[in-house]
Amino acid sequence: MNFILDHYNYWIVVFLMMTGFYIVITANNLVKKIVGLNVFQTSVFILYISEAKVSGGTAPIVTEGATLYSNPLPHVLILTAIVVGVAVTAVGLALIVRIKRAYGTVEENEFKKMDDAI
Amino acid sequence: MLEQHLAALPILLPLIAAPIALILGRSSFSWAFATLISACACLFAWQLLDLALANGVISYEVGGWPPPWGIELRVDAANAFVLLAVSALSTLVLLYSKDSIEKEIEASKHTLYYTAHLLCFAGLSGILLTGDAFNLFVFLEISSLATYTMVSLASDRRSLIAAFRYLVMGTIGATFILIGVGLLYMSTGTLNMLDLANRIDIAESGRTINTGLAFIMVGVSIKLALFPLHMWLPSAYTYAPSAVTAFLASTATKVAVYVMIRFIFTVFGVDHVFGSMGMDLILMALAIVAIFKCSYKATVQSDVKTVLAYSSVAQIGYMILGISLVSATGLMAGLIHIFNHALMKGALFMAVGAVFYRVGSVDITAFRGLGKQMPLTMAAFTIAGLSIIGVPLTVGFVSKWYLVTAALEQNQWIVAALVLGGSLLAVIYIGRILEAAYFQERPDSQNTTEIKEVPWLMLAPMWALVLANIYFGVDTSLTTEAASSAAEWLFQNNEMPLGNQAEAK
Amino acid sequence: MNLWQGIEPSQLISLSILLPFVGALLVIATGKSPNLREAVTLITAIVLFTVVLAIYDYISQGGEIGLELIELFPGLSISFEVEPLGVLFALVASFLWIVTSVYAIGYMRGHNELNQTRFFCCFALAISSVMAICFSGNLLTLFIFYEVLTLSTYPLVTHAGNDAAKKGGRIYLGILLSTSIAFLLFAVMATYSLTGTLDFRAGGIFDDSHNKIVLSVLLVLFCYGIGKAAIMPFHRWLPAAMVAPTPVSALLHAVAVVKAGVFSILKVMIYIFGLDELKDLATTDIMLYIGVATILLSSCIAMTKDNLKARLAYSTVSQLSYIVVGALLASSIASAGAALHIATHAVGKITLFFCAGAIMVASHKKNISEMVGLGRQMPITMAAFAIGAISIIGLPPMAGTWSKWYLTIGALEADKLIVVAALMISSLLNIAYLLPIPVKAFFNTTTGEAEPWSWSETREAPLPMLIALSVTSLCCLVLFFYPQPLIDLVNMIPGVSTQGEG
Amino acid sequence: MSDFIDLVLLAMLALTGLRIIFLKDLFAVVMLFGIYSFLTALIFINLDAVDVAFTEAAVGAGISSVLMLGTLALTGREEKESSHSSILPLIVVFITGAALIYGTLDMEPFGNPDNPIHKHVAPRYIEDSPKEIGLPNMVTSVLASYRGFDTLGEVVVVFAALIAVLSLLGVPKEGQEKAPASGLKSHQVLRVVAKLIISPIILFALYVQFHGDFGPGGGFQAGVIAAAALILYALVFGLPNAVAVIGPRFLKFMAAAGVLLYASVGFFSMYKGGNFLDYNKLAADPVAGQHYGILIIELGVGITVFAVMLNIYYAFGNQVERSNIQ
Repeated sequence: MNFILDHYNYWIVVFLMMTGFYIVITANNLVKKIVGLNVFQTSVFILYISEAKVSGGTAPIVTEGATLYSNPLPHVLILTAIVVGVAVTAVGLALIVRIKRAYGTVEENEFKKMDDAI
Repeated sequence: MLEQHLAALPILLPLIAAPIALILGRSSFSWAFATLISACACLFAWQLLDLALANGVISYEVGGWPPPWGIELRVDAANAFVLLAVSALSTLVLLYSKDSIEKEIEASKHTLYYTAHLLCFAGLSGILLTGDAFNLFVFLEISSLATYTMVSLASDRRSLIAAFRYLVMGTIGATFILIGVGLLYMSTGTLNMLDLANRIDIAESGRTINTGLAFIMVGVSIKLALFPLHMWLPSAYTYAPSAVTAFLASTATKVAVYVMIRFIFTVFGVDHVFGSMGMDLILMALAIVAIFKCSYKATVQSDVKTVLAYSSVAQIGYMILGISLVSATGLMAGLIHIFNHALMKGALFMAVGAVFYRVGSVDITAFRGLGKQMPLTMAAFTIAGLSIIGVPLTVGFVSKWYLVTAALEQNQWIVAALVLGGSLLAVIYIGRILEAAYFQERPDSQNTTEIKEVPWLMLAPMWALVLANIYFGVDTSLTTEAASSAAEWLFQNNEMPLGNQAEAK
Repeated sequence: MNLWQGIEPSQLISLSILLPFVGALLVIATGKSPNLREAVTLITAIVLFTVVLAIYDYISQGGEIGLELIELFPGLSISFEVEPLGVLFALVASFLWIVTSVYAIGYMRGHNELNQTRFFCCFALAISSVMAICFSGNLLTLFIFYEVLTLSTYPLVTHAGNDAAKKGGRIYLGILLSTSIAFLLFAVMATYSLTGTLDFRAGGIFDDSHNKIVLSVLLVLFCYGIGKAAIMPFHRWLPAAMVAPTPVSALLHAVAVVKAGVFSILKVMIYIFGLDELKDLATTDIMLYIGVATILLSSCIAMTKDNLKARLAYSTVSQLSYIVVGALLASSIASAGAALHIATHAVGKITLFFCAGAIMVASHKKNISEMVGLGRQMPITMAAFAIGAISIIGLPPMAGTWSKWYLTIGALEADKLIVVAALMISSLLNIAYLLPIPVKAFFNTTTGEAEPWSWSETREAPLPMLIALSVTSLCCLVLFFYPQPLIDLVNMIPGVSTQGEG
Repeated sequence: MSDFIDLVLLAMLALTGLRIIFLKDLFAVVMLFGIYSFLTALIFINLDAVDVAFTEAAVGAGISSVLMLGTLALTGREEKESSHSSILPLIVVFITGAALIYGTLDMEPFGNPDNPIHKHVAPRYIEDSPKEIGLPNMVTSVLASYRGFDTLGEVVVVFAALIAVLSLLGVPKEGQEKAPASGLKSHQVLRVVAKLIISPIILFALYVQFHGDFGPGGGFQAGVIAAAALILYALVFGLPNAVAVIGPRFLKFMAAAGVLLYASVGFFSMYKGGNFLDYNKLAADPVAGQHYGILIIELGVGITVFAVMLNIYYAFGNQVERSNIQ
């Protein structure tokens, strides 16, 4: 029981990740693919932040009377990763806009038919 | 002063040059600037390799913080060697781009192209030199974003789809790496690669670490287009502008191969990955399937760029095969092939780009009769093609030689035979193109008088690579020395101290 | 040869390789003026021959020449070393290059071929790589120039540029390149990983410590990897290469290229395996009988061919296997016969090809059935053809006698009666497919059937061609009466002797 | 208590994720994603990661959602039925998930202060950074100083995204005639409220920018918030009006300048004899040097992020306007 209590957080995060991953590979609509990618990445962020948590600790900002702080390093990494995520999202969406203009659709199976896929 | 910062300069120069190139605005200014910067970086890479061969490891603490608290740049023979190939290719491709890009990308986007190229180069250098697992992820994303941009710059609408697929696959790969790094960090508390290697404790948290290993390997495999995760590569290479393909084919996947080498040998340790996890067998099987499946696919394509793209996947198979042989010779063969394949594919894609420049198509039918009309381009294509096949006195032969030697050393006779068998397929797919170029007549419908040699600025870098193909095929001392000492370093790296950790404590 | 006395012997090797190479460059440079270009070719050929003679001189006095060029891999360099077998081959090739150049000038002009500069250039390159093969000091060097030879002759094979030439070229390159990469390179590297060296050594580099089964496999790989030796079933490239202009067929596909193949086999057998080791291998006999089968089968195929060049091509396939068989008999006499056969078959077969080319230029006839009665109009050509044919068959007083003699003795000594029988039958077959041609040309003028063509317009071929074919047919005679220099040379090969083992 | 909140939030996340899979209405999908981000931000707060929560809320729920909605306006909001089977993806996902679960089996208990992750590198950040850097917010210390190179990389990633979007979509031309349809002219209330609210937002951005050393915040969050202010302006008053205030060309320069400003700190410290980004060398007193360094690089981050986010919005907005006109 203790084992479950100690790990349930990670397991739910794994579930969330896989939800995002599933959306990425199955979505036919490109926008939804990008949403899936974001869900996937966001869940990974939760994994990192969960690692950083210290029970009974506080946010890693020096405060009077606090002795236990949570680990600041994963926070830093995830700050960076969030930014990377939004950058990729912006590029992906820009590509989608162009694809819509060039093909008239953003459904994968539709434009696959238009060009001979390799 | 330069000496002190030598390890950081190949990253910083292009990184800073990118925004400046954007500000410069005019196409020719930013071209000249980017080329100059890339050439400087190449020079520094050369010095770095020299230094690394003489002194072993060079450690540079960014921000003055000792590792593992700060980020460390760590240069040894292995990454300096790959960096030299990447920076040299970047310079040559930039020289080549000027005319090629004018034809394939609309004028208003030239500056953006050069900026993206510099960013990509900076990202690749960063991936190579960094000694920090998370920093690697950041640079990976820089280079990836720049790559997606460059692929999508082509005027063919299919390039958009190719770029989007590449983006989705690439991001999945990067996220996998992120997960893997997270798991490693979780069980060790550090991000520095060398520190990770020291602190990985299989007995204590083996399952977490092995999962991290698996995720990193899968993520890197997507980036390096290891069969069967290569699906993004052929379309991206086919529809990207020619100069971009030449650059990517000769650098991006190679850098990813290096990352794989780095994680296997430096972080996890060869005994664990190959010994107890048995990953050598998986890699070897995938590599061999890649060699044959993709070489075969290359023989049935009609678009020459696709042919070469599939050939790239097959050639990556050779590199991975070298790694999977678990010996210093095998690793060395892989490293040499990274360098050599960059030379061959760079020249080949440049030649194909030259054909596109004049003929406007890269279908195999467009190559008909070009042997007469574009003799220099096709001669370059021929020599580089022979190199891919592995004809003696070219670099391809050197790679194949070491690979087969390594296989025989391990008594893997069948693998050795398969390697040589794979080159027979290369004979077919290169032969088809050469035959079209030299022995088929140009269809009358096209105005043949218009097709002439490309400008010298495209020919010069192409021929520089071709000559390098021959030079390094005959005088193998530089490549052999660098690759073998790199391989030795990687095999015995565990004894190396971690930066200046001792003094810091 | 006083001409080269001042030069360091080891430089003679580089000179012999560089000369044709420089010649090739000069040919390109002088391509605009045909006279100059051909003069360059001829002069280069003559100078090369004197260089080879100088090497011969030096070697026959017991000198040793070696040259290490570049270290390609650690411990493995491109290196050259002169030994008697190589000198023999080099002498033959460089001498016949002079003759062929004379011939080619007549042929190419008489035939109004296009791209003559490319032709002469590639020709010189091919000779350059042949020289390198002759003097190669280790297997790696041999392999490298073997490939260079394949590639540099490819443009010559496809010279005509029509569909047939392309098809022929594809088969040529396909078979030679694939066998060399898949089998030969593999065998070379396996040898390296087994012994740690690739140097040619007297008595071979394998010894009893190596696994016999592995060596047996290697033997097969070497035999088939050297596709230029045209052992069945990898012989298809040779007839396919006959689409090339006749001088190419003559020098390259009767002499240089195919001989480079059998030369490599001899060299591997003598200097890598060692004749003693060879005797103990299980596959030696298998390959031997495949060689015998090749001799007989290709002779039979030759009989069915009406195209003169095709018939000669299959005859070449058959004759090459003589040499392979000679090498695989693993007896010193048979090896001597095999080495001699390189020279004697070369002069004989080149004469026949010269004649075929002369007939084609003069009368545009390619098929044997159309050559009836030709002897009247082209007596010199057909006489030379007869001499060449007799030499190939192995009848005195022609050069071919000697090599066949030693081969037969070797086979007897090795107690391989089947081989002896095969040699005899093959000689009969040779008679059957070669002799009728001159016989019909001279004597069979009244067949009764009305001939759809008339010979009234046909004259002898241009003078350069006549000179060339006279010279080579003369050689056939001369080598019968004065074989001693060649025999001496052959006897200098370690472990090989015309006197037998004792 | 905190664990319970955590569990509830995670459950809500799982539900949201599952709903996204099955919804075909993309507008709802994007909205759900916004919710997903917000819930994540809440979890982050609950896990003591305030800086990250701040960023996630601004980026995931803010910028990302806005960009997605902009894209939807161009591509349509219905996902069509897909034909390919979903068994193979399910297997792939299942295997990946199983591998991860397998990996968790050896993990240390959640939140345990003795986990190796808290033992090796982190203690120095927590114990020494207030002395070495002199800032109470350890996240800022690590972000800007210890791992300043990562952050430079992050800024370059943002810059690379700008290059990508510019090359794909281009930017609106400056000084073009005002399109009649743009903006929300009829909503007077909105216009008034917007006018009132925009300047406080910018003020708040400045506060976040410079207060990041002490509390949650920093250049990145500030940049996003400032960009949000102008995006609001563009939404209410029309894109051409916003372009007239700050033009895309100027933003391009700003983006480049931010990166260069960041890097110049590094080069200056190289000039002073230290390594790249070694702030200790910037002033006689190392701690003061750290202060200057962090201040300037945070400014660089803020400038670049603001310029890039706004410019990307311009690029998308421009596409939407063009399609509206058509």
